[in-house]
Amino acid sequence: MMTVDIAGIGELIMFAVVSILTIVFSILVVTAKDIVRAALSLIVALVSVAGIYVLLNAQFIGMVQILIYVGAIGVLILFAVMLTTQELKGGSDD
Amino acid sequence: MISKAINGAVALLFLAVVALAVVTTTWITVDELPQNLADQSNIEAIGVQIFTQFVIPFEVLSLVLLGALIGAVYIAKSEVEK
Amino acid sequence: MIPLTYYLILSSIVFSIGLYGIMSQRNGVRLLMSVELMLNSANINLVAFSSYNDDMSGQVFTLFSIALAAAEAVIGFAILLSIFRMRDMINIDDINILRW
Amino acid sequence: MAIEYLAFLIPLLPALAFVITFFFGKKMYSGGALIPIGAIAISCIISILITINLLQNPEEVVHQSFHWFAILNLGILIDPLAGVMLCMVSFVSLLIHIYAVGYMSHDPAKPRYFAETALFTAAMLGVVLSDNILQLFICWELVGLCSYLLIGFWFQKPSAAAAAKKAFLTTRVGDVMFLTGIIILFSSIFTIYNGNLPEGVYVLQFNEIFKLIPELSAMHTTILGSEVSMLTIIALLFFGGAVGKSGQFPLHVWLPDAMEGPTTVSALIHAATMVTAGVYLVARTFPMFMGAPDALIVVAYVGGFTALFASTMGIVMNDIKRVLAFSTISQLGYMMLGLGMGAVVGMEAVGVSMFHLINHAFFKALLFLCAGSVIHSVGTQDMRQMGGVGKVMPITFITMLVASLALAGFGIPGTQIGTSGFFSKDAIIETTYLFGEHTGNYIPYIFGIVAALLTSIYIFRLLFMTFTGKPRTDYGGHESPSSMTGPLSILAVLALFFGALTQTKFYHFLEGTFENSFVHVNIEHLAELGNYHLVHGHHGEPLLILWMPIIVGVAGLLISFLIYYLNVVDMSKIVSRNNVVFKLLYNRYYQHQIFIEIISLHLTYGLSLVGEFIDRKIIDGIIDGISDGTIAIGEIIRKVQTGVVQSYATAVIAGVGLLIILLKLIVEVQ
Repeated sequence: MMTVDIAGIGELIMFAVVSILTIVFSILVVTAKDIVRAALSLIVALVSVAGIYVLLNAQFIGMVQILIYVGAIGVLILFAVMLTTQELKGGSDD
Repeated sequence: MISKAINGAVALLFLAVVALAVVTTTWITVDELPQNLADQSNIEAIGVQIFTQFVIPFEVLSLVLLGALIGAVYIAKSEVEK
Repeated sequence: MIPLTYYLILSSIVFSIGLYGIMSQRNGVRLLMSVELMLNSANINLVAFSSYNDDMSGQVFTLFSIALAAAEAVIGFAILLSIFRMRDMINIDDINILRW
Repeated sequence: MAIEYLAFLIPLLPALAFVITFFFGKKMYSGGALIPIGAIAISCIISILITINLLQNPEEVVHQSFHWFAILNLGILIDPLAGVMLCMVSFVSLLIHIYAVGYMSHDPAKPRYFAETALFTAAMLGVVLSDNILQLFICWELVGLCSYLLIGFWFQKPSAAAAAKKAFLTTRVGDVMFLTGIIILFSSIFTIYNGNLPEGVYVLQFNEIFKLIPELSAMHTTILGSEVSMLTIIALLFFGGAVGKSGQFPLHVWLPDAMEGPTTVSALIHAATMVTAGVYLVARTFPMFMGAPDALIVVAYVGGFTALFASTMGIVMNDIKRVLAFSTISQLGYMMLGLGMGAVVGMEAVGVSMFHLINHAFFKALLFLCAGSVIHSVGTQDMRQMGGVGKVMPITFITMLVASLALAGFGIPGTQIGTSGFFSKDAIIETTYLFGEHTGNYIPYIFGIVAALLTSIYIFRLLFMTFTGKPRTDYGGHESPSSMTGPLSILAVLALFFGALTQTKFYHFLEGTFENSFVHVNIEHLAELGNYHLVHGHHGEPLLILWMPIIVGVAGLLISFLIYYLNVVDMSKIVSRNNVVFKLLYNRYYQHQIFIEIISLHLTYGLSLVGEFIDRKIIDGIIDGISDGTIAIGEIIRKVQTGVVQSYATAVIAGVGLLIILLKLIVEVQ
């Protein structure tokens, strides 16, 4: 049972790392002064969420998450940020 | 800044409520996460589900995506007078 | 194994962060990012329940949800872009045609 | 006879003519004048036929009624009183309409004129025909409205607009009293029935009202410490309405100003329609006055005083129409005086008074139309600029002379020779003498006889100043067209002979007004209720009294002849600004000043200021305070409504969170 425990602890550590990443970068999304940085934080947070999916034995969903969210939506957001140029110049958002 | 503090308080209130609800509820779960060694990624199972039980939502979703595509193109393309 | 509650708490934390973002942000792009966060927290919930109940349909719905999120993001950014073209800004406070 | 079934057409046809002329008159001949003329002619024929039927069978009155709503009805009642009024109104109105074709021929707003006079006639016919007090009131108000429209016909003139307003507001005072009377009457009837009104009875119908007179008379209320019969209050309030419409003393001020309208309108108002409505109202509700103690005495005094008061002012006026206006007020005073004499002669008072009303309608319409003819030709209304008009306008002069003789009441007592005014006015004066004989109170008689003297003076003054002597200005002038002289001649014939032909028949006919198939009133019994002592068989007046009116009439003629024709007295010396009496009369007893400056400016204005203060500061303050408070709170609260969806989302989330906590608490408590 020890192995199981170790595996469980490893899993727990993995979960802790991934969830802390998710939460921290999520917070960064809403608090970062620079919007580009916020967008990049969002991408990291989404990748962490993909990690959570993998932890949940849903590898396919994790893949899809990375493909669609990180690949497509992340790029879309970055484009949007660039197209609304005023924000890039202004830097701060409030 | 006051509004941000209010917003934060509201968000925390929400979190507290939801967390309390989550913690105090007894969730019925399986004992062990299923381990399909042959297919770790569950792709086949998901594929079967999508094209059998959820085929209609799937088709509807395709229409939604099409609509979103057209709508996005239309909104972004049209020259709005300033 | 990790109790389901952990995932649910994580999901609710992420959701609350997204909520806070929605409430406090004045920038349209950031608003949409917050929405993405909330959608993701919902997805976490779906997948967690799906795994812990050994039921595939939760994951299928997650797929649908991701697809819908993509669509929503596209539409949202298209609208933002349109507003930006019209007004040269995307500050939600200034888009007040709904205001009294 | 089927003609009775056409009775409803009498007011309806002129009303219809009003609509047609008003909307389509422009394209028709002479502004659509032929339509009202035709309609009124048919009304007149129907009225006359019905009245002839009534003459043969006075018991069988025409009464039609249909349900309106609840306990009210709309109905038509043609009894002898209404019958003669109908004939007079429609006939005089018809003649005035025909005359107006010539008189108004140059006016661009002819369709409006003819439409409004048609409506005026219709309203007046409606007043006469009503079988219940409410319908009468509605038509009564319509008459007031039409008078407003017609007096202000030339509304481009500020004086006309002001006169119209004055007429409307002054009569309104009376109308409010009338309405109050109706309301008190209605509530009293309600009290009598203890709130259980019988089924199928229209309580405001005249027969129902008259049936309840004993009960109404028994009800008392206390006013200023003295007990007054409810019936007296109601009757006097009705009389208040009549005072307003018929231009009796306190509310007569509108009548002279009503001259601002076209002369034909003046004729219509003064002779046929409006002012007679008040007299008619008193005559129509005469049983109520009979049953009400003191009411008839008030009527007599107001009437007598008005007769005297107005005739004194008539002496000094220079405007030909104004003289006639004061003459109208004075003659209406006679009618009221005659009605008031019901205190001694009962129903005969109605006969005498209505007889004078009819005769007056003829000769006063004639006077006005003659004056209009003169004005039409001379182009001025100021008698000082006329003189010698009789030479260029012989027909007008002759008809005017006839009318003047009728007004002054020339005739030979004891015979059937005399003008119509002689038979009616002198009858009233004789009745007042009778009143004096039986009560020892000769004041009404003195009022009547002095007013008769003054009447004679002013009317012959008018005649001499206008038609005789040399022209004082170069006015040209020509005889009026036949459409104008025709009605003049007809009216002159009537003014001359109507009285002599109908006198006794007329009295007899009208005495049966309240004893027929519709309503049966015992006047003797009512007089006991009202504390009046009726006198029967009074044909033993001294010869002097019989001759007295004609003596003062001739005296008036002689005075006028001496002063204004032979100029034995230089009027310019008397008529100076320094003569106190003249000033008093010329300024019409300063009643204008009294009304305007004292009552209006100080009393009413002061009251208005108080009212304004209360209204503006206190009532408006409360209202504004509420609204300001609401607005202020709204200003605060609307900050919440930022229009920013995020704020709403925040609120929703906070609400949901709190709600869940609340639910949790409640659930735990349970």
